[in-house]
Amino acid sequence: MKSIVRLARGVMSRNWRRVLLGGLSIAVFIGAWQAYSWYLNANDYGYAAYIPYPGEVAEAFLDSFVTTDATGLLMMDHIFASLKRIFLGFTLAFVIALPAGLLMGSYQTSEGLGMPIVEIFRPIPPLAWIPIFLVVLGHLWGPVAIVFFGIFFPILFNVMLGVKRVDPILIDAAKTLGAGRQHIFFKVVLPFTTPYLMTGIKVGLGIGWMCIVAAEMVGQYGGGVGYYIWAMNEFSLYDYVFAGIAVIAILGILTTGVAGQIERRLYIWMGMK
Amino acid sequence: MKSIVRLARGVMSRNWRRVLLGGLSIAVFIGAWQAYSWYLNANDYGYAAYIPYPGEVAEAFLDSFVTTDATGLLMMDHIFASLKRIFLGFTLAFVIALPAGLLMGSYQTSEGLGMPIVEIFRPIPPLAWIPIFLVVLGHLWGPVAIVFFGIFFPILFNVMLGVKRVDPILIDAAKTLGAGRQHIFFKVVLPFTTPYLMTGIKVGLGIGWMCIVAAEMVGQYGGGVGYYIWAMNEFSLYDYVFAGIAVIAILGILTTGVAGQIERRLYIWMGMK
Amino acid sequence: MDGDEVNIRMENLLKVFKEDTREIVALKGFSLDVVDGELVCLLGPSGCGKTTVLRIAAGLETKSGGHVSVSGEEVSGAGPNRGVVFQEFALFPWRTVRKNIEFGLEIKKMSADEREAISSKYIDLVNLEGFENVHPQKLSGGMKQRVGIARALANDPAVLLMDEPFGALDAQTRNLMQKELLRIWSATKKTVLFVTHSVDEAVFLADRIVVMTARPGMVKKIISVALPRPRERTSADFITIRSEVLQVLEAEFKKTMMREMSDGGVEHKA
Amino acid sequence: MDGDEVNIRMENLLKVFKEDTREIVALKGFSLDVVDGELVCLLGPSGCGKTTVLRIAAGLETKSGGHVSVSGEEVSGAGPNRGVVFQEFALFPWRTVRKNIEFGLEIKKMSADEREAISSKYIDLVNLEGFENVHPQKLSGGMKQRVGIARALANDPAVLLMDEPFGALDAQTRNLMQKELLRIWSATKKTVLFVTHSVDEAVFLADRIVVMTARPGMVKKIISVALPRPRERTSADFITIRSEVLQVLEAEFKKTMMREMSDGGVEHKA
Amino acid sequence: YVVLDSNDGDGATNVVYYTVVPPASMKGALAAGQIDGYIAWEPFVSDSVVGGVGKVLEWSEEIAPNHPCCVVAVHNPFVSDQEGQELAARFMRAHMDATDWINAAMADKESAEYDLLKNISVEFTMRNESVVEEALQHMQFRYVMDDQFSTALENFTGMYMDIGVVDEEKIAGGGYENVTDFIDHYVNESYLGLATSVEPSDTILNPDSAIRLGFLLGDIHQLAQAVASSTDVLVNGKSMFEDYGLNVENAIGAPFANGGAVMDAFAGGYVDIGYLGSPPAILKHLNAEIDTTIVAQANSEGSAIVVEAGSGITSLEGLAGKTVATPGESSIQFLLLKMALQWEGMELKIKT
Ligand SMILES: Nc1ncnc2c1ncn2[C@@H]1O[C@H](COP(=O)(O)OP(=O)(O)OP(=O)(O)O)[C@@H](O)[C@H]1O
Ligand SMILES: Nc1ncnc2c1ncn2[C@@H]1O[C@H](COP(=O)(O)OP(=O)(O)OP(=O)(O)O)[C@@H](O)[C@H]1O
Ligand SMILES: [Mg+2]
Ligand SMILES: [Mg+2]
Repeated sequence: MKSIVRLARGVMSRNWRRVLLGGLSIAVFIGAWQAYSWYLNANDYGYAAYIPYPGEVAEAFLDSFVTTDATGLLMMDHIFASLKRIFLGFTLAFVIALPAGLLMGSYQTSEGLGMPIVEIFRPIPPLAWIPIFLVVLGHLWGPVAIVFFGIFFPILFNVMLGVKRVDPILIDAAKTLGAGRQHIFFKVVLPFTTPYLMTGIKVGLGIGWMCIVAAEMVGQYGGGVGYYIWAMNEFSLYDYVFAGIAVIAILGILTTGVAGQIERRLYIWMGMK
Repeated sequence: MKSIVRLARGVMSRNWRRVLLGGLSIAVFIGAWQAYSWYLNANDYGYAAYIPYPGEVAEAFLDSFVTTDATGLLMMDHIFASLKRIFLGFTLAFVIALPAGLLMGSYQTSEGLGMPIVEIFRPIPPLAWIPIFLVVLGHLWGPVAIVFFGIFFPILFNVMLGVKRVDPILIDAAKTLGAGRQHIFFKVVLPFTTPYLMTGIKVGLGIGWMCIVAAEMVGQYGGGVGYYIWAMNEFSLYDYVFAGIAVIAILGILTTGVAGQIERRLYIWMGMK
Repeated sequence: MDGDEVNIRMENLLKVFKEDTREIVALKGFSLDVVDGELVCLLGPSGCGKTTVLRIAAGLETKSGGHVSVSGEEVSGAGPNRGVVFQEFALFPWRTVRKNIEFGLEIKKMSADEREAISSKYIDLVNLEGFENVHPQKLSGGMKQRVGIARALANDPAVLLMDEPFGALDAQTRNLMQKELLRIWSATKKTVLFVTHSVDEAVFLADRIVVMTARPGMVKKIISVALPRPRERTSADFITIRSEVLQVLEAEFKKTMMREMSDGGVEHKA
Repeated sequence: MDGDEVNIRMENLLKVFKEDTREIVALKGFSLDVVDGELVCLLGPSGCGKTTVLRIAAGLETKSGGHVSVSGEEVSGAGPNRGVVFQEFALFPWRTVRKNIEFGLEIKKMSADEREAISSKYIDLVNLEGFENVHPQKLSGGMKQRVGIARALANDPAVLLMDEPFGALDAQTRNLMQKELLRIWSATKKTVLFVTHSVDEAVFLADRIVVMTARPGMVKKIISVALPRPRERTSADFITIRSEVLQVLEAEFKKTMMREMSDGGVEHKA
Repeated sequence: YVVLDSNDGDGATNVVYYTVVPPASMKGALAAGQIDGYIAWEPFVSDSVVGGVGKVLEWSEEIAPNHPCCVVAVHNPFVSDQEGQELAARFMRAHMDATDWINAAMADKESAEYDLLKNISVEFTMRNESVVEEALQHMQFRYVMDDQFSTALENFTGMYMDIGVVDEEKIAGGGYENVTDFIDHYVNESYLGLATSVEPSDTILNPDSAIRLGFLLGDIHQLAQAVASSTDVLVNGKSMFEDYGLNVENAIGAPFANGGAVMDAFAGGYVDIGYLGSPPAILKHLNAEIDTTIVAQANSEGSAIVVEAGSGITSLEGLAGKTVATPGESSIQFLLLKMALQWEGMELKIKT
């Protein structure tokens, strides 16, 4: 009993400490922001409007969810538009990169054939394709293709890495237990590669977010949070620009959070945590 | 003697194989491209001009280095403009992220204070800042700041990770050899973290490239390869758009190549390879 | 033992590894017969080819010359009639204890019920009741190797090939596992070829101890251990045999040392 | 040996680890004196607190009660007058052999020339000539531990604390290193406290063998090894002492086993 | 710093440096001192003037009186059949009515129509009333395409040929004898003609396939489109488009960022009729062979060079060595700035 109390106290104090430090740091951050806005306004800087007060941003944030904007959409519509693109791009990347990575990791011939193409496309920032994809692939598949290019390579490379790192002794063990090529592939290589795949997915989703925002800012595909930021900037509604940025930050946190959760569950299920 | 001949033959045949496969795959790629362009043109697609022939792109590529474009610049000028931004952004990110990562990796208090701020900014795609930075930071520091945000987090997180992974037994060993806090920091923690730092730099440079191209495309600024692509697209000179994309691909390969070389040298020097 | 049937027959094995320009002759003229139900220990200096012998018998490594047959069949590739236990345990980390043990049975397309019956039997045999649904990461080294043994046995192989299976365990756990192995062996009556570095272990376990020469490996001497089991490490007979083996080994060890010194002193990477 | 000066004095040591809610009493009433120039081996079942004793003496771990002094000074924190050799070698991978050995000297702000003179001396002592500029990764386990020993000695400490320094080495290398240690010890005349799992090793090396009880660790029995060096593992005297130690240890080992079984059988993670 | 801003300090007396900045950011960049001036269209000019940040150095009518600016273009495949032509004619009629209505409202600033015009403008541009009122003063809303219009377009084409983004081959490749011939073909007044006979209709001609309309975000030059879409202008509660039996909707992607984006949308096949600047309409048609025709003018004039309100710059010479932001080389504003400077014997160079 006594020790439980002590434990509870220990955990509490550790959490308290973290909450306190976190709160302090966020308070300082918001305070600094408020002060900077105030300073710009008080001294009549012509660009004071570009740094709205935190309070204004909070208001704009809430408003964007209940009032339609100049494009006739609610924030939720923009969010769904962006999510749809991410989802399609991710699915496409996953469906192609996973088998490609497994193949290129397993066979030197596939690697020899695939790598030159990969090496041509990989260093090209996906956004460079915007002008072309917008027209050739259209307003749905254009941005999806850009997201695809952002997510594809991290998944591909991580899966390849995973396949190459498969502990040869595990393959030996499987062989001595009677496993053939197919068994080895499905029962050893694939499970071994899963954590690498998850890493690829996490990295890829981060880049995917970056791509979709930029794609929506540069090309106009109809809605999307990136488009929202661009449009609000065109209208000089900077509190709404910041609200859009906040929405992206929150969505980014949620996406990687969900990926992290899935990863954790998977690891627990696979006995790796 | 005999075995040397055999070895040479083995190496040759392996390299030959790779060259052959690589050549084959690139030939197929260029063939497919050529066929696609031809197909679009032959069938009078409205966007046939957006997919120029490989030969046209090659011509435009060469031309861009010797003939000034509509902006009065040569490709080299654009390359230097982009490199300058990458360089400044990278330097800034490095100079801030390295000590911040060391600090936040070493002390729970710094981590508790720093992480909330980091977690606010990290999920925001750097490009979302363009409308704000363009005004508040201007045409030099605006894009530099965007590159900074792209490079900062990979370095920060890798350095933090490195510091946390320092093998405690190495610190114990250092202590028993008379090392104090400072010695441990400079002679154990710092060298231990170096490979992690290098990983952060490599990842960061990749994202940095992506950011600068996008920043130059969205924010425009004047000069830079991303800007070049944007401008050529505005002019509908798609062979030059592709030439710009090719330049970026080559620069990307070079940048990561150089980073990889530095890493390899460093590892050899540190006895890790 | 002479009247018994030979189970593992290795004749005049040759194994040459090609490494860039160098050719390493790992085995040359290695011959050994292991009789049905026998427990033979393979001892020899580091790098003499013990692992290579085992891997060739397992079918995990091709031979450059000679013959190997197990239960009368020429070995060509790995197969479930030879169970292998690895020093590194080689458990599938994403599978539970039970699922590891059932791996070979899954490949045989056995029904879930049959699999469970068999795996339960071997879980009992190696004393892992209660750990069926635990993943390897949660187990101690000794427990991991029990899983390794159970997994190899579950396929009901004719022979067990064990490559320093207790090498990664601490001294006490090692002693315990030796006793466990003998118990399991006497319960299953498998033919066992057991590689070890430890003279003590060999004398404690083996019907016969095969001491190999330094590279290229061949049989230097075969010492029969006629002691009744369970054996006492402190008994006089035990110590006599131990000393005999040590002396044979010492000579080969010195050869290895000399060569390594002349090779530039770098042994192999740790 | 009674007349000699005591170098390491441990009196009534208590060590309690707090782990979440549990408190683990690792040491309780552990007392031991090690005389100047003596080589004492610490033996005991897994988890009995051997490492803890060593780490407290090294100043890497705080004690919960009792006293430790080395060369008459109360221990408070790690310091260069006690050299430590770790089972994991704990070499700095980014430093060459020479640079590893010079680590402590750099901290003393010694000039490059002086450093080189000293490191050369110890490189010779541990037979690593020619490997000065090689990084640890390129070395075999035995060579790595030679560097570990040279590094500890370079600081010219009063005592050497060694925690299973040869535990990660294979049997033959281990034997070789034991001989090397004795050679170095007799050349430097350091006081050595040496933790091991191996009875054989303890009997081969020690002036006195301290056998510890199962947790909470305290001294169960001290056995003097009065054999002349070099010792023959196959000699009758050697075997007699070995048997004596084994018996004492066996009893304690059984206690550990019992506890582990009742703990649920999970030993510790490999 | 000198090293970083390599071409900032050469202090040539006849060189003006330009950067490319999205117009929405120009006011802020000027206020923050990132640029010394800019050239943009309305309402980005009045934004600064009303906001007290900038003052107009030169209106575009001073540079090129009556210069055409935005136009209405159709995707040729859209008007390839009878129905498409009928729809385009009706659209033209709405465009003309809306333009006439705007001009009438502007003529009487006391009228209710003027108030309504202001409201529509405020909603369309998301600017406040004073900015809108100021902006409306400095452009001409017109649909007629006269000789002056054609000559100006020829002139723009010529300037693009001068800087090398359009070459002779493209003109010849399009089957045109010369630039004049090209503009003659590219500009088609016939829909304006057809429009005169269009009558209001009670039934929607294209109920199932709306005309997909492209236009720029908040561009007050394209106000006619906003007026024709508004249901507040006519007394019958219909919009002008509806009144002429048209089903018009915003194309996917609309409102667009710039004229280039509208042209890309034509190429991609998801815009039927679009409002955009004349230079991108010319450039992209020639270089990317996008199958479009200019069918009406939307406005002329309406751009200006703006400098900091408190700066001592009072003439183009005052811009020497300074940095002026433009919307990009393919914009009409860039051409206007280049023209203005050329007449002063000055040069325009990019700032890197
Ligand atoms: N794949 C390989 N390629 C090249 N040489 C090899 C290979 N595998 C083993 N060898 C060499 O063959 C010889 C025998 O190796 P093997 O692993 O069988 O020895 P071992 O007796 O098991 O040694 P240890 O006691 O260290 O396990 C060694 O010299 C080794 O370096
Ligand atoms: N940092 C720690 N936190 C909690 N418990 C610990 C810690 N370090 C050691 N212990 C516990 O203290 C006891 C003694 O540990 P110690 O490592 O000294 O044993 P040992 O005799 O060196 O064991 P081994 O032979 O396995 O090396 C063990 O039960 C161990 O679990
Ligand atoms: Mg081996
Ligand atoms: Mg220990």
